[in-house]
Amino acid sequence: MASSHAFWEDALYVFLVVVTLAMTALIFTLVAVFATKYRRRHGREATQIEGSLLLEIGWTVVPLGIMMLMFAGGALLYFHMRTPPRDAAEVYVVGKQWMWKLEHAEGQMELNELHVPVDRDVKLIMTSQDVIHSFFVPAFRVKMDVIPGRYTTMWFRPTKTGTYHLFCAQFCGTMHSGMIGQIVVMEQKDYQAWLSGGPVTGSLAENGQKLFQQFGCSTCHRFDVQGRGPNLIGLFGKPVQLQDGRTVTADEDYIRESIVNSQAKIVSGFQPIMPVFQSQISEEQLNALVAYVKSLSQAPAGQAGSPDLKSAGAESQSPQQ
Amino acid sequence: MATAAVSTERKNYLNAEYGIRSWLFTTDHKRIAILYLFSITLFFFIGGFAALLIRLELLTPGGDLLTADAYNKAFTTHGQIMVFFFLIPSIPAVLGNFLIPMMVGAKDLAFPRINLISWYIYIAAGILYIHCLVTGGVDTGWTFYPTFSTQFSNTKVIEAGLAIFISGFSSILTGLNFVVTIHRMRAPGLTWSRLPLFVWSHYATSIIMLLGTPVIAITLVLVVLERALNLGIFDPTRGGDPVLFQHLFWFYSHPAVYIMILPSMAVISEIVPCFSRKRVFGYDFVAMSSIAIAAIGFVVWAHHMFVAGISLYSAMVFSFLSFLVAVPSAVKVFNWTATMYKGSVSFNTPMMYAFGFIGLFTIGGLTGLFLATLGTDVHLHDTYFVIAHFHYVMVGGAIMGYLGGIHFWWPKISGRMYPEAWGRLAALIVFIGFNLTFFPQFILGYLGMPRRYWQYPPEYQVLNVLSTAGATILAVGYLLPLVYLLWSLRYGAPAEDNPWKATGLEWTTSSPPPTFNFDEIPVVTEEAYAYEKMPLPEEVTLER
Amino acid sequence: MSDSPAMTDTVDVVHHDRPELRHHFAAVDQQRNAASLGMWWFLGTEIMFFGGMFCAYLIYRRWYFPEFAAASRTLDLKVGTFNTVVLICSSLTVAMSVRAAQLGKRKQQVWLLFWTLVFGLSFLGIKTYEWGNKYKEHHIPTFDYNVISGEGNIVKGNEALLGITDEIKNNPVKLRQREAEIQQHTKLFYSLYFALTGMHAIHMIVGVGIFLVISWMAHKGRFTPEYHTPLEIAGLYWHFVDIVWIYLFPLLYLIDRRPGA
Amino acid sequence: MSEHSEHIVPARLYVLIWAILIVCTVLTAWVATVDLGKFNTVVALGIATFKASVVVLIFMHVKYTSEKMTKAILMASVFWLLLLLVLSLTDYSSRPQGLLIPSSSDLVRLV
Repeated sequence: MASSHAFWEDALYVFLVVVTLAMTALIFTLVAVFATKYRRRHGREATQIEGSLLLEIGWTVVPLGIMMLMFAGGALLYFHMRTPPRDAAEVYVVGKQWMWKLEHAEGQMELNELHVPVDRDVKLIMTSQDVIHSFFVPAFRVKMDVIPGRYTTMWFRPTKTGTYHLFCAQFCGTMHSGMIGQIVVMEQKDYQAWLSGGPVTGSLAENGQKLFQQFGCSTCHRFDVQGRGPNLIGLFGKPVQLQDGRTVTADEDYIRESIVNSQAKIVSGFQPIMPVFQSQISEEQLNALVAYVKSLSQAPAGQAGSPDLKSAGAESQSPQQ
Repeated sequence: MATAAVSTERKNYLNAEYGIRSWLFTTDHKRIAILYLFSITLFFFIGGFAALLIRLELLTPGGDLLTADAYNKAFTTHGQIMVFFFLIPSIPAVLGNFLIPMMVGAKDLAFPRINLISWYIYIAAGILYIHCLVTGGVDTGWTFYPTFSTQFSNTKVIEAGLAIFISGFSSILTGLNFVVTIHRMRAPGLTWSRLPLFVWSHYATSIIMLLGTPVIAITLVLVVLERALNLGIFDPTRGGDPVLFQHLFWFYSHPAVYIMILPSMAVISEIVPCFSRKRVFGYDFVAMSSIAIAAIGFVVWAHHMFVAGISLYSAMVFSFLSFLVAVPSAVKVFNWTATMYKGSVSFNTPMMYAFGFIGLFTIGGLTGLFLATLGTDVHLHDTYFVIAHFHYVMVGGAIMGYLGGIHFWWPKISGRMYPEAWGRLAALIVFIGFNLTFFPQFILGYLGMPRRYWQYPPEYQVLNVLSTAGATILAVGYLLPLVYLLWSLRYGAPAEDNPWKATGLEWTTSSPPPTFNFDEIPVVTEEAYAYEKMPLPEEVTLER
Repeated sequence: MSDSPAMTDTVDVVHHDRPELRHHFAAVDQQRNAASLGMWWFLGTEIMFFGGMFCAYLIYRRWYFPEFAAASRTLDLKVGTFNTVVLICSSLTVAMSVRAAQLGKRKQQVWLLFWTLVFGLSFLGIKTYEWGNKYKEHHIPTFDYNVISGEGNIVKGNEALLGITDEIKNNPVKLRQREAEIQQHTKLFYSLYFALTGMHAIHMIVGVGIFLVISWMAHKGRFTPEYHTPLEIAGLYWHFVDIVWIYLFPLLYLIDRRPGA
Repeated sequence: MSEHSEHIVPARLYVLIWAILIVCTVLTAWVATVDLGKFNTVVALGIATFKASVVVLIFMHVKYTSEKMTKAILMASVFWLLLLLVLSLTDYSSRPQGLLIPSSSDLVRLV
């Protein structure tokens, strides 16, 4: 029972299981008994029975009555689950192929991971950037589709600390099964400590590396295998062959333009699928990203890859085969 | 085994004409049924192969066998082929086509040429789908949900959508033919209350085909147009609503479940009385429950959308209506069970499948209640629980009924008896394999494993291994009938006209029947299932 | 369910002398009734076929009423009304030609069918003209679609309806945002307009094809007072297509034509 | 039960119906330009339904047919269409306003 919903959900579930077992046992027993007791024997004929109105009414009304109980219980619980309490802590969720981006009301950003305090109502306000996803935490017994262009909400109240699975339950493309993460339920004081971890500090390039993951750049611009976007290692300062035949040098301006207005110069051999980040990214963030991309080329070849790769590559969702 | 007294020289629909043209241009409903039998069997094994790939991939938590894209295409192919190219045409187009004219005492369906056209439409759709498959396939899942299908998938959505669009017309025309035949072609004296329950169920199925299929047809057209012309009808960033697609899709696709299961119930309603030597218990209720399922089945669709962002109020309405549709299904199960009471039950292969059907459909139906109940559906939706539930209905239900029916009418279709011992063995293997495959999936679902996952957390592995093991057993169970039924065509004992001593007009003609079914149009003077007047079949009377 | 006994009782009356009777029917009446019932069920299917699009139309019209109304005003009311009249005339000639067949008037029948084809083709011609205008106005989605400037500007004159107040007009950011919305939401209207009228036109083209065959059969004298089932069921189809248009006309052309509203 | 039992409608009735349909068409086009408030749509659909009924009853002979199935099929199809429309509307008419389509600018913050 990791959430307040889970108890009622399981209670309802057990009720349904009991009814199902009883009914299944009844039917199986009847079939088995009739099939053996009335199996074909020499000299005994079947007794013709047309039917019985009383029985028909009985096995129409009784199941209906039991099912109305299920309906009532399910509807009550559902109503409860769809009505978030007013004072719940709010977390904004954006689903995106194939990651979860979460932002606390206090401003903390998280990726594929959500830290929440125990025994506190949490309300998620969710939307998607591309296709329909579904935010599913099995341990909390909650699930809600995340739909582009509108908000859906869900809420839960964790009752036990621990780490729980977060799944995407609505098929969303190639790495649907990689769109997973975890919900970390912490004691109140641990949570406060985590919150006050404060904004990330570090060098510009390090911040850029974090942004590179946050914005999901690393899903396409991969370092380990050929992704849907060009590999950025060693890119800076090199000439780039464009689709329209031109060649440009990968300087700061080029990198900046490729982020802000990604459709302007398409690298030969790639599809124009990168989103336009204009007005969605601050100047500081841009600077950090450019610094990071530069850093991918500056370090000596041998090292440049490995440390960066590890962290950036690990985020890229596909558990390596 | 009684020696068949049938003269081998007698003209029947199989030896009336020879040559490929006599098959491809036939308008004989029985020959068209055979054409369907071959084509859907082909599709069954293509879809089954995809299922095998899925189960093998899921043997391990990592993505070891297939790439993610290949896996996504595999389950999409499995779903689309099994639903649109196997289950929906299976019993109606094979057994329905073969039997309905005979059961109503007619020489053919009302529109024999349209019947042939509908097979060609099916084949055209099938070829287009296979072309789509070999040139790249499609990865949207069988449900085609936008905005993935309309904007983000890089696969052949348009081609697959068109293939399914085309196959819909085959379904519509088949339904049209059945409805008109049942209304207009009944033999003298065959009133509605004397119709076999097989015909009643197919009548209900046909109504769904007629009134549901056009909606998915137009919905797929909209998806194709949206994808090709970038219209924005289902794109929320341009004012459209992706949930509208789900409404339109499930308006057909939920009733489509009843297109699959009602014909199977039709078969069971014939088999159980025959092997219990008894009139069916509560004929009127079984007949009317088919119609009730067809009607109520249309107003429950949004139970597929309880967490898809529909309104609270709407979810409650649809949950309530979903419970109503469970009642007629329960009525049927109770009546079949009661039919055996004080009967004279024998354990021939068709009856084995009927037992299997009743058991598995009971579980499948009852687990449906978990998904109709709003509170539990939130957790179980889109998990393996749903997969297990609908496989219990569509495989445990529909395919059990289909195999039972094929065995039951095999003597009539082929004029040969299948080997009984092999038949029982296969039925047993299918039952065991099926339960081993799908029962663990109920637990997986409750534990939270989402559907359509290429990789999964390692704690789910044990149950997945069980499921894959079951699937291999199931595969053997499905291959066995293919082998011994083909064997029986040549080596099986010649069948009598009525080997089961069953009631029904189809058993009054010869096996296999002549081209126009009856030498003389029969006149019906009594109700269906008058088993008190039938003698016992010879073979089984000697037991004990 | 009570229709059956009367029907089936007639089955044993056999007319072997009727050339149009197909082998598997016992009587001509049975064959005719089967054909007619089949066509009626098919029309039921057709209702649901258009129904899916009507459902989408209904929902988006509720959501984006101003945009739908403004876009609807760009359809030519006079041409639309005239086209409706043309289609109604074709329905009359179909009904009359069935009557002529019932009375055995072959020449009249052929002439009426000829006029049906003329009306049907005129309808399609006028429709093509209307679509052509939409193309010139850039109102066809994805083909240079533009409703906020140029020839096809639908904002001009509809400011009140579209909620473009002076406040919005004077705020370039808000104006641009509103215009983008108008551009997108009217596109939904036009998408559904072309889907619905296009699907209707496809049905018309199929109908014209059917009636070409029917006319040829009538010309050959195939239809007699005793047997004219093909003409009759083709007529049912034609009337149904007419009825679809009878609904499309107010739903697409007349969303809101009130002056000054 | 011979095939001559089918009803032959007088030509004058056909022409009368045709005239009514034309009048209704012109009427519906004209009345749309009159401000009736909410009732414009009701009137337009009312006239359309009247026209459709006349076509079904007279031109399609439903009024004269002894066949009950024709009417049953018609009613069933229209009823099914209404099921689709009405039950879809149970969702759309009761979605909370805030959950309709937010304008795209609201989402920018998140993206």
